[in-house]
Amino acid sequence: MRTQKWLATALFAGAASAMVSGSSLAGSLNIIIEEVPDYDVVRVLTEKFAAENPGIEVTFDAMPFDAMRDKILTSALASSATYNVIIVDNPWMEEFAKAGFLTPLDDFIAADSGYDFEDFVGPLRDIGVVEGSTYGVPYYNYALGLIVRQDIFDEQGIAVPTTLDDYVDVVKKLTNDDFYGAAMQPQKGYKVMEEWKNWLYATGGELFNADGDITINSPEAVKALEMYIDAFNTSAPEGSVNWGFDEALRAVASGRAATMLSYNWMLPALNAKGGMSGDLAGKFTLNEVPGGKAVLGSWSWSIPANVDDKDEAWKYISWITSKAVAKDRVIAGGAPVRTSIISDPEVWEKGFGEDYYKTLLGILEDAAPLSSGTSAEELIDIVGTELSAAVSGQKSVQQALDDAAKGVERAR
Amino acid sequence: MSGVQLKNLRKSFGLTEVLKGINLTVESREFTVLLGPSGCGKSTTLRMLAGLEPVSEGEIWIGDRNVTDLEPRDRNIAMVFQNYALYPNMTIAQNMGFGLKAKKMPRAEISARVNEAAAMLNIADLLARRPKELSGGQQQRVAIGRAIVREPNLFLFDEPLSNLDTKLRVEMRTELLRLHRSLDATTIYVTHDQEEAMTMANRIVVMNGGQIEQIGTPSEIYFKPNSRMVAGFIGSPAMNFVDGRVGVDGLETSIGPVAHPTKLASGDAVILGFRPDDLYFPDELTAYQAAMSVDFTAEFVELLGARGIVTLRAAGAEFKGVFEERFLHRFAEGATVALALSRDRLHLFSATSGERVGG
Amino acid sequence: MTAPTQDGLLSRRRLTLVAIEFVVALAIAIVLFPFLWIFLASIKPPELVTEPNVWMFPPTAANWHDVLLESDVPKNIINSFVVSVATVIIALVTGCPAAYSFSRFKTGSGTRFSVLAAEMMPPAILILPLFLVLFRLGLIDTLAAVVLAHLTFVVPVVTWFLIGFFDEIPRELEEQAMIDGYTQFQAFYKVILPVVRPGLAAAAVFGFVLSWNDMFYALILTGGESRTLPVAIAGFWTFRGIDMGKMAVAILVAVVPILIISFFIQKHLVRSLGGGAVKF
Amino acid sequence: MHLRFRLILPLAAAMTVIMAYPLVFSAWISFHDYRLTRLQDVRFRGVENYAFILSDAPFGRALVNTMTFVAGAVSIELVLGLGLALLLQRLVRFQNFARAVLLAPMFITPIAVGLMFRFLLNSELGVIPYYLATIGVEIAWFDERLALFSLMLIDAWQWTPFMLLMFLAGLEALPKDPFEAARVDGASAWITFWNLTLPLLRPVILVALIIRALDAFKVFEYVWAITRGGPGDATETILFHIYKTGFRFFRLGEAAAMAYVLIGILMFLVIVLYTAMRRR
Repeated sequence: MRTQKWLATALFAGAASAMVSGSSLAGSLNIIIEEVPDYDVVRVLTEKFAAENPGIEVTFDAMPFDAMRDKILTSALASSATYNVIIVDNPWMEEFAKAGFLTPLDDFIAADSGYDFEDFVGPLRDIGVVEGSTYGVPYYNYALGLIVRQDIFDEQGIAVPTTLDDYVDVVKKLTNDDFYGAAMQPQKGYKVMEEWKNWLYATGGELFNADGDITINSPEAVKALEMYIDAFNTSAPEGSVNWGFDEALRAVASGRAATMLSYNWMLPALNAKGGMSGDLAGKFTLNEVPGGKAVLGSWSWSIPANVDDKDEAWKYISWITSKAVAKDRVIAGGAPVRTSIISDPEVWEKGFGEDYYKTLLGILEDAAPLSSGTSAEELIDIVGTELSAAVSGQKSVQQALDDAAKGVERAR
Repeated sequence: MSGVQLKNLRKSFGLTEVLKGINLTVESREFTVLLGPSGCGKSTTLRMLAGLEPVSEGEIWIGDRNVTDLEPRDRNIAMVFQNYALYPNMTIAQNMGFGLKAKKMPRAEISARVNEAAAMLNIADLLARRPKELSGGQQQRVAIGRAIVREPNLFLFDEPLSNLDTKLRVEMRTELLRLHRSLDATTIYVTHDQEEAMTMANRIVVMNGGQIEQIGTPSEIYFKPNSRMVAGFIGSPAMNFVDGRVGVDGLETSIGPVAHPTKLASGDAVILGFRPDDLYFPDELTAYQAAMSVDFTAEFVELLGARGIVTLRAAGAEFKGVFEERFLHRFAEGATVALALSRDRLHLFSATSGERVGG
Repeated sequence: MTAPTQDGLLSRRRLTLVAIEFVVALAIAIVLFPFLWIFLASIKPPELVTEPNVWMFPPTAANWHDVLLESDVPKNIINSFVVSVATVIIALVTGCPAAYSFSRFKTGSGTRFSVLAAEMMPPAILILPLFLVLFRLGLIDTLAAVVLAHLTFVVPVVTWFLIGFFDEIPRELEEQAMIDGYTQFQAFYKVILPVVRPGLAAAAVFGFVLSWNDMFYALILTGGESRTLPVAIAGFWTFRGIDMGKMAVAILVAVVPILIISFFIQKHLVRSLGGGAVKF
Repeated sequence: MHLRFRLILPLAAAMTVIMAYPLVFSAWISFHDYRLTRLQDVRFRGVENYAFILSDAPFGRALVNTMTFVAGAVSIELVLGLGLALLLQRLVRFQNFARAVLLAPMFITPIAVGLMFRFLLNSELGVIPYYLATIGVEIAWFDERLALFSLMLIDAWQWTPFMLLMFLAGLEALPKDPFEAARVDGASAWITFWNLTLPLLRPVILVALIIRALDAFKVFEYVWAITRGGPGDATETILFHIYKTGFRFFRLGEAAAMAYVLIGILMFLVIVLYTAMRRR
């Protein structure tokens, strides 16, 4: 099997092939990680791990999201991994697992008595499972929730909508000359897909049916997209057809919009005193997305297949995801993934309050990943491009979804 | 000092042959000028001598050394370029000493030699300056000074005066000659300016179309041009030419018969040439000297000062004559003037080959 | 009689000048405005960053403090600097002799053009194999990898500029040096190189800027310790939103040194480019 | 070996390593189903990759977008650059200052420029639309109709200075005599411009055009930072498309084939421009 690979690499300069890259030294862990606030929490906590394990030196290679995918790939292709511990975004899980890049963790989990794998929220746990083997354990979630300006809803005596039809009505009602019902993120690719798929769930659609057939152009999907476009045209800021997460967030934070579908953990940031929302801090609440079922994103800890000392890598992963450390992490501001932590009154008290965590648990338990399969990354782009074309009026809804179905068929 | 020998030198650029076999011997201490119209190959010859241009065929000898394949630096020559080629980033002193530095000469000696040459050329006060602060004439002196300090076997000059104005050019000419005399160096000098060639050279090599037309002293070149080309090229205003044919008794030309002996067979086409200075009033010549007399119509006069150039017409063709100022009143516009040609001042060339066939 | 006419002429001239100054001032404003805005963003309190119409506010130094003292940005700057300098040096060392050769030996008419054409190669086509090779060599995530990648576009540009500069130098200069007793190579580095120094500087500045600005290669080839400044700037755009204030600081930090350099060299740049590089 | 070739040797060696080899390897990849996640299963596909991308609508759209972008951006830059250069030349006061400021944008890393304008032009949060709105102009800079044009404007903000630099240099190097002759002949500024300045600058203009056009084909950072190719396919540019195919989806075979198609187009463009240049 490897001969093909070497055949390909035979084209490399002779001198080049003699050199082997990036082998990690025993006793050192090199971890690739995305540069987000959760990383700041992990970095600080890890100092404790280092103190407990003087023989293991932990270093982080933190980087922006866009740089991670090919870095992980490079490391995975090497004869010996550059990174002993990696984090894997949920669309990549199946792709990487099937490419043979990842180590099955089942035996490690089984051997770890106090670990309590079942404690991780089900949908998050499932992301790490590919064809019956577990390749990743949850790091943090980015499930979507409905973030609203509670003060406005209260003022106008409107209940936070729980169905999609209600939601569209409400955002229309809230929209006036310089205020918008919804800050949306119809940017091409990941962003629009991440948002619209919540609408798709709400109309009862999915990308694939139980048999694995493509249902992207099903009547449910058409309805979801039509409603999405309707809401966008009537209730989203003008000229926001290219907005992503940042712009939507800033529009809400600066008091220009009443609602947004966004990551659940944005709520604390929005409500933080002296933060981005200034005087509006404290006026935001998190709710389940209309229709109930939310798009789930998550990062998982994994061990690359080409790591020499997997025990050491697991030692770190099991430590950072253990109940005790996970609690510290969540209290310090990390996005929770364990049921016991989310339900822990101590966490409520030291964190962001009972309501937030209860809503979060509700969201997490009824959520499904954005995309799956070996070409999930590409699928998101294909569908996301067509959605954006439909939202911006370049294609009809049916045309866009048909094209999306065609594209996905080819990419599979 | 050593002489120079070019043996059957040829040069081609691609398929174009620009030098078609040059044979030339330059004696030691001689001042030789390569003269010719642009494109005649004179500069190429010089550059080959310097080693800047590879030789396609033939040999170059400097003294008793065959230098054909030597690099310029191994030939011990000095060259002065038309645009002076001073190193803009160095001072004048550094410019002049640069060649000596290449020979690893001690610094003190370099500076001594530079000072000596600078004094000789009156540029001692410029030594600390840079080239762009100097006038054209001063730059010229520096370029020459740079050649002198090298004490080379051979001086090469590539049209060194053509970037100077007329007055400076005449001054530098004299200065170069004086220098040549005091240095007593073998010099090869390329120019297209015949006045420079005539005044400076011990010997002139007239080149044309990649070949040597004639080698001779200035007076040989002027008075006995080997070919119609040389005859036409040397002298200002240029020599007058008339087409003719060898007759039974002398020549028959479009401006009349000429009593002139020739060794050519009767009926051969010839070209008769005479210089503008060699037109005489009939009473100035004896009957024997006068080869012919022609009635010219005067057209106009250009006064040069002591002399004037007269444009004349005869048999439909235009001729130039040069006369002293006191005679010019005779050439009022439209006047008919009879002028005679002197037998010993005629030049006769074959119409087919252009070679000199008598005169 | 002539006085009014002259006055009229003068005032017309003055009017033209005022018009020119106005247009240039407008252009300057368009260029400077984003910088001003970025600077304001860097000292705005976080809740005001999204307010377009706020010009007066209590400034905060938090972003500057965080970026300069508590982030990797200073290290990123050093990385960028090392990469750019190394790239330029290698480009000059390889490009200079070649440019001289192209210029002096009249290498085919299309050569200088193909040198330029090499610069057009889409990075996308080079990055795939380069990535794989560098990966084999164990050079991914090293500055050396970025230097190697940057050479692909810096070398052609530098070489091409230099060809123009060498063309401008009279041939006689090195011929003189050769007659003065130097080999052609000595003539090249003792006489021609010093003369072409302004050109070298201009080409170096160009190469430096190209390398300094690149994000595409650096994004793919660097990580962690080896990250360059553009990648770091892009890094302020995370999944949790762009940290505008900090990004603003990073942008200013990236731009200011280059602006200072450009301020001092622009005159020479214009002059030396005019000397040769802008001709074929 | 002749000095001529010895001088080229370092460049040739460098170019072989950093360009020739990657090009050959890329060519090989373009005929295979070469996926980074399936290296154990690389299959020969013949020209299938080429056949596919040539019939692939998104790729075609990316090509068209890119060419539109290049043509638009470079034209704007040409006109603005030439205009500013002529104005600057006639500026009496502050010439150095104006020149330094106006040349500055080209020294800024494009990713910073992209992120900067993303927010400056943001329809709700940006300062430019805010003030435009106060005078009644509502422009959605990044909607499907304007997005590509907005990217052109951003490109023009950053790269007009390059044109300006080239033209300032070109104007500086122009002979003075013909212009004095034109003044003596009483030619108007307009006539002088069309009949003297423009023809004399032609070589410089062509060089500047070529460099800018080839560079504009590589547009990546603005797309990456602002639109990600959207809305729909409206700003999907070729380099971004190739980057996505190769480095997001790991389909190196198709990415390499796309890059080769792009090279073919660029070659064509370069040859056309080169011929235009030689005909002068």
